Amino acid sequence: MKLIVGIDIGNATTESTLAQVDGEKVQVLSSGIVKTTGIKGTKENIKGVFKSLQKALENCGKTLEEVSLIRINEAAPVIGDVAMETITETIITESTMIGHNPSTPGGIGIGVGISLPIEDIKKDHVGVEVIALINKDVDFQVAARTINNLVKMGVNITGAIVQKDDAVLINNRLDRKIPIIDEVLHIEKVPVNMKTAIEVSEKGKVISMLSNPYGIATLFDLTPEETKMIMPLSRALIGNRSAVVIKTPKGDVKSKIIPAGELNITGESKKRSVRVDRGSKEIMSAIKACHPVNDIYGETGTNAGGMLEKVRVVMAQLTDQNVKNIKIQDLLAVDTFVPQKVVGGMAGEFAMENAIGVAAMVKADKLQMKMVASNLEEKLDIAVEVGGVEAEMAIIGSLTTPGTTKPLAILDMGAGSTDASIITKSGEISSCHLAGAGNMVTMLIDRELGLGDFDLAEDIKKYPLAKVESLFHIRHEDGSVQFFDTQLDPGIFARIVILKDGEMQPLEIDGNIEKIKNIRREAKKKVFVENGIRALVRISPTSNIRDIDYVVLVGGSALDFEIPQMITDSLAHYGIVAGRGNIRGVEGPRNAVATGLSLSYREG
Amino acid sequence: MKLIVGIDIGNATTESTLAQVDGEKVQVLSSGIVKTTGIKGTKENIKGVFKSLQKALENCGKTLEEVSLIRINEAAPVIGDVAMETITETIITESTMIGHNPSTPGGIGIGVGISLPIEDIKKDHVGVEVIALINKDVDFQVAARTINNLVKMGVNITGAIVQKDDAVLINNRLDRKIPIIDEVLHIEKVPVNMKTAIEVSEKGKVISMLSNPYGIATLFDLTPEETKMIMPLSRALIGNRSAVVIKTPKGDVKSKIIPAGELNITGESKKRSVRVDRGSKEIMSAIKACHPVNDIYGETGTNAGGMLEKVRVVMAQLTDQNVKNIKIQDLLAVDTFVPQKVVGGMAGEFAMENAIGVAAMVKADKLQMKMVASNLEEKLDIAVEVGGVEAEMAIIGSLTTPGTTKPLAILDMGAGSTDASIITKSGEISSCHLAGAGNMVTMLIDRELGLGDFDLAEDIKKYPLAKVESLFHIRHEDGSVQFFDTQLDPGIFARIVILKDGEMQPLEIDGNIEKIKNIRREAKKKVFVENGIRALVRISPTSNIRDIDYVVLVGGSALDFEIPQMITDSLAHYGIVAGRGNIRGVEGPRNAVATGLSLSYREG
Amino acid sequence: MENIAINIYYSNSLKINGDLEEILFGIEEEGLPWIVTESEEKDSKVLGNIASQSSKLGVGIGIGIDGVTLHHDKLEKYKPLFTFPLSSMKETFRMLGMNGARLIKGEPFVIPKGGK
Amino acid sequence: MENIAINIYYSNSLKINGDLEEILFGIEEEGLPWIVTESEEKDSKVLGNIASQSSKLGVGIGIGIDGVTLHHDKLEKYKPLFTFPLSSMKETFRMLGMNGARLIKGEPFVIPKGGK
Ligand SMILES: Nc1ncnc2c1ncn2[C@@H]1O[C@H](COP(=O)(O)OP(=O)(O)O)[C@@H](O)[C@H]1O
Ligand SMILES: Nc1ncnc2c1ncn2[C@@H]1O[C@H](COP(=O)(O)OP(=O)(O)O)[C@@H](O)[C@H]1O
Ligand SMILES: [Mg+2]
Ligand SMILES: [Mg+2]
Repeated sequence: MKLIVGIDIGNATTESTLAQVDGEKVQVLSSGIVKTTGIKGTKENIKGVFKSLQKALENCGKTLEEVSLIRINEAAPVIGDVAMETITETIITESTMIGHNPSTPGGIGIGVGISLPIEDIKKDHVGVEVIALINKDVDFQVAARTINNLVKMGVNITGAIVQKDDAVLINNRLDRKIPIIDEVLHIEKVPVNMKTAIEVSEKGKVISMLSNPYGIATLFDLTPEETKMIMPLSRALIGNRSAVVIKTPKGDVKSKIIPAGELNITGESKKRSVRVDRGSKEIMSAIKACHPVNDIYGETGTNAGGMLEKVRVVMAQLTDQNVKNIKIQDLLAVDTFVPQKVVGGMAGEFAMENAIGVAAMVKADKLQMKMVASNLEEKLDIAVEVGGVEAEMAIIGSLTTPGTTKPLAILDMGAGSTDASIITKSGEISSCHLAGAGNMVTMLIDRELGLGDFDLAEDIKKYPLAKVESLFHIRHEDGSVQFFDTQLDPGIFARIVILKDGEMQPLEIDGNIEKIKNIRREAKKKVFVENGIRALVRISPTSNIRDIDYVVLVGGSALDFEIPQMITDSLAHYGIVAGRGNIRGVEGPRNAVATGLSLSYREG
Repeated sequence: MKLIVGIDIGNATTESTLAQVDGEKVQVLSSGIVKTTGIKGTKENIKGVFKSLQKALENCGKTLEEVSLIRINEAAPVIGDVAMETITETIITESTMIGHNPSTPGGIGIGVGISLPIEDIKKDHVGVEVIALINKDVDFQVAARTINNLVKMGVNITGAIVQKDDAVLINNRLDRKIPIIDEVLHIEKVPVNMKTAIEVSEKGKVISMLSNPYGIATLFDLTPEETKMIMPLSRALIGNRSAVVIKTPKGDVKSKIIPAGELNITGESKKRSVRVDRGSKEIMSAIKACHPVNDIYGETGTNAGGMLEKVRVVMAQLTDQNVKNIKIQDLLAVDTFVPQKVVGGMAGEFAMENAIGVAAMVKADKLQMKMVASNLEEKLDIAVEVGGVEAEMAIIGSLTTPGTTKPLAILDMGAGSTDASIITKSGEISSCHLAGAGNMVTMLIDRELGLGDFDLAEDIKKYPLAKVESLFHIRHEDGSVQFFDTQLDPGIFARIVILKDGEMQPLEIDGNIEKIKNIRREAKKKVFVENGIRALVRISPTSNIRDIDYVVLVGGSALDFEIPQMITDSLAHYGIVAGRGNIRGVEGPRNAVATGLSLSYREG
Repeated sequence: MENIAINIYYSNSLKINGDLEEILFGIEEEGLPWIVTESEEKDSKVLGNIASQSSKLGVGIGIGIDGVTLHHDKLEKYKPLFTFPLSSMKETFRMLGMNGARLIKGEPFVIPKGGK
Repeated sequence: MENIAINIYYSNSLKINGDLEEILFGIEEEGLPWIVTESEEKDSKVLGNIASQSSKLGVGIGIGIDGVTLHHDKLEKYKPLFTFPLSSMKETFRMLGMNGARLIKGEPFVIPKGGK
């Protein structure tokens, strides 16, 4: 009878499994989990290993002295990184449109006229249709009085553009109501003396005239050629509640495609080049065609080149290698939309631009687990051995999930990569490593919501949302309501919050819960459903995914409250039983490798 | 100088355009629109024609006596119909699961035990884990007292299944809390003396154990083979807040694929067969391959056969022809999910089943417009002529939209079919008729929401939504709020309503606005974006959609508040200017054919 | 400070037991707390009005000698949301309580038969 | 029946003009009505409390000799949602009015600087 412990040093967590060995019989007693200290495969890991072991010992009341052997994993030498580039850009040259949605515009309807600062509208304009420009120095009462007087004089004021948040106030004081757009920050950029059209729709509706090219053509008497020119403009206004279009001689709105460059994929036997702006589908099929991939380069001087170069530099630093030796051996590309400020906008408009997100997987040198082992042995004065390859140990551990049997595949969904392995009926194990996992999901959420805050995006990924509907209650994302005895912080009133460990963390995002939930769920699907299928096709002995019967999901991302169910659902189409692992019937998707390390121990 | 009128008798509306002719000069004076009376192409139309003409006359102060000529359209002899069939079915044999979501379950967590009616739990069960079944005759106070006593006696009550809505009440009175599922209508169907697991999750979260096949395997000690069997069961429970799984010897949940049969497409030169359950993509590519299509048949004795037979019978009745002469010349297939009651469910569970919706287009005999013309002449004592082919007239009318020029294509989006025509620079016109338009969208909304009410679905299609958030205010689907001076009807409190002509029409649908909005928008995209592209490819002289510059959207469905913008957006990818028509700069997308009929008049 | 709850005011010539207790059960099953207060007042509408005014959630129930009411503090005194006679069925009282809770939770009412 | 509005109670030793009028403008721009009532009371918290209690929307503003408050009928009397001194900037008063309306509309507050 002796006590051994399997320890799995992962990128994120260090897990251990304490077991009692009695001849052939290995019986697990307890487990421990802590954050990994330092980069995986370095001396810094030892602190974490010690703490993790300590936890396992505590959990079953044993002491360090009783342990006679530590088995650590031979880590898969792969690391991943993520990047994203936009491939379209909306540019307004000379001001021709204001596409923003002030929360309180004034009036309803369409107004067309010549743009003029309110102080410049005079007798000369009697009989002329005029859109008044009202800057922040003009008090709204003065503005309303002036407009009323001008209208009495015979000037046909058909609308107004206002810098401050005064639209309703002005409109309420007008004898004849007009559509008014307010909160136009850069009103000084609005061209003067130009034909201008304003549209404000009812609450709950969207504009229909200015978002239609023929609507603009009607209002401005455009020729067919001119109508063609304003097409991107009307398109950019689709879905707005209010908008302004101004016709200037050279004004234009362009939806420019940024030359994103090419990806050059060198496979063992094939080479392919693919333009990044052709989208993820083409990129992924080129990568599939080149399998197995030796390296992927981006065209130098382009966004694609820059993106992959960045990955390469980070990887070189992390693994302490020369940049030239870093080879990208898998890449996951995903199409997305990201909000970008419109260049030349007058009211801080944003446009949703096309973008491509990539995750890259790099094979590093063999990690120095032997070194870690001897270091550890020295420190603890206990025998330490490198017990087995990570992929094999994970399979052995996963097979302790109730309801599984050989042949079995596992998907280890971590932060940087999705690793898959398979064990055949006769016990042969093979595995592969794919780019793209938890960090990729987090990046997509971060960028699609325009947060610029990885940690916040990580929380949005992991926790459900709620809306603070009053000072005393919230509504969960499933529609259920929860009340509080004490008043909630006014700072979170009417905000969407993340429910993290009993706390409410507000998001500074306008819009509704469903939109954020959708982005969150789509990001998870784009990465893990895609990668799950990619991985299984690659490791299936027949290359046919349908020939796999059981799939167990393990790793940190298998803890997610949605991802395992998405994979269960998508693999069901292929007749596969897939679900979150439950190592030894108690650990959930954690501890597979550590369990494998202790269970695979054989005396002698 | 004389007065003429163009009248367009459509399936849904009869539109007229009154014009004054002075030599070469035709000047439009006014227009009229009324509902079509009777089926298009029959004598019954005359009443509508008269009313429509009357309106136009009123609008410009002229009298019937002044009119010297009526020009009516030569109608395109096409009619369409829609149908839908589910292709999967969820069946529970012997009760094995309860997958419903009572709004107020009790407790939180997982409980496993033997199912027993509460009145049958005895001393014998001391030490045994038991799930209590509580039917509606047992008062909740009695139930709670009984459970407390049993637990004191040593019976391990781990959960309860309750017929009435009493879960919270019972749980609040228990000394030891347990998960409780209530509102199980058919509690008598729950098998007794079987191993049962209950899971209830926190507010705002979903179950994770019973929706995972390995979770069920863990709770029930299943073999890998048994785990494979319960796969559809765990999948059906994904997304629930609560669930029950019961292991019975022969119990099973099957997600059966209904043999939907084949569609046999006979083209002029090619033939294709395609299985309906392979989905819309394969069906549509088979139809494309067979173009031009002579007829489409469904395999007799299958759902596909029945579906097309139904269409054929309706069309035969409408056009007064023999069923055998009805040829289906185009078909639009769309994949969808529809809610269906689960066969064998115990709590009225619904499952989302795969379904295929089809619209079919049938060429009828040439419609009897000549007959209508002579009838009309007799009645009104005014000269009546058939003025021109509908497609050509529509183009001539559409060209009055500001910003358009030849070459121009139009999409006439009606109720039954989407008709496209194109005029080249030199003035040649060609056209095509595709299955699928407004009625198809309405059917998809109707079925996906499980309404069974075409008129209600039609309203959901046409009007924006809002949620009644208190007795005094509503929130529009764009998030804006509207207050009311007087209390709103309690019957619409907390309901989603359609805002139709200033009235609030409540929907009897649970769930949130976003879900309904999504279904509405997806239905519109599936039909009109798909058909728009299909139609343009077909009429493009080069078969390349990019060679079309201008597209004008007309017809009833172009009035929609979303469809034109969806098409504008999707065709922008091909560099096409597309938007809702604005006939003569004033009519919007209406009156194209009638305008064409009067403008194309030439004296002599 | 008073607690967050649906307030129930009842006439002191009545007792809250038997079928009337179902009102409390309806609120409880929906997951909300209630506070019961005895009053000299006999009119159910007035009782409901006082109850709702004093409720932190703005919802009150009045049980008077003329019947029961579900009231909201933004409604006029003599126009409660629902009114039922004391002779109503047990199920009606349960639903009245449920609806009080649903008014707060923003969930559609179960519309009981026989009310007005 | 009183009207649907944000109620504003102010001390009769003050006049609602100049910068204080901005409170009304803030409410108006957000699309809600207000009702102004003069009172003997001088304390802004008490005024805010009375105002909110009497508002059909449950939101009141108190303008006292010690400052201005935004109050809600479900808050404790001496714990209004926001409090500002009478010496605040014009913009602050406008925002106070806007926030009163937003509290009702369920839209996030513009958080004015200098309040507590
Ligand atoms: N509760 C959770 N829900 C969702 N994702 C999680 C959760 N916990 C950890 N993760 C994700 O798991 C990933 C880390 O997985 P892990 O297996 O620990 O990493 P590695 O294998 O790279 O060491 C991260 O992307 C993290 O966001
Ligand atoms: N305001 C509207 N919004 C959306 N759809 C509409 C609107 N008005 C009519 N429709 C749709 O237009 C279709 C009828 O179009 P119409 O051109 O009148 O038919 P047809 O050409 O078949 O006579 C119907 O499907 C109807 O639902
Ligand atoms: Mg404003
Ligand atoms: Mg319940």
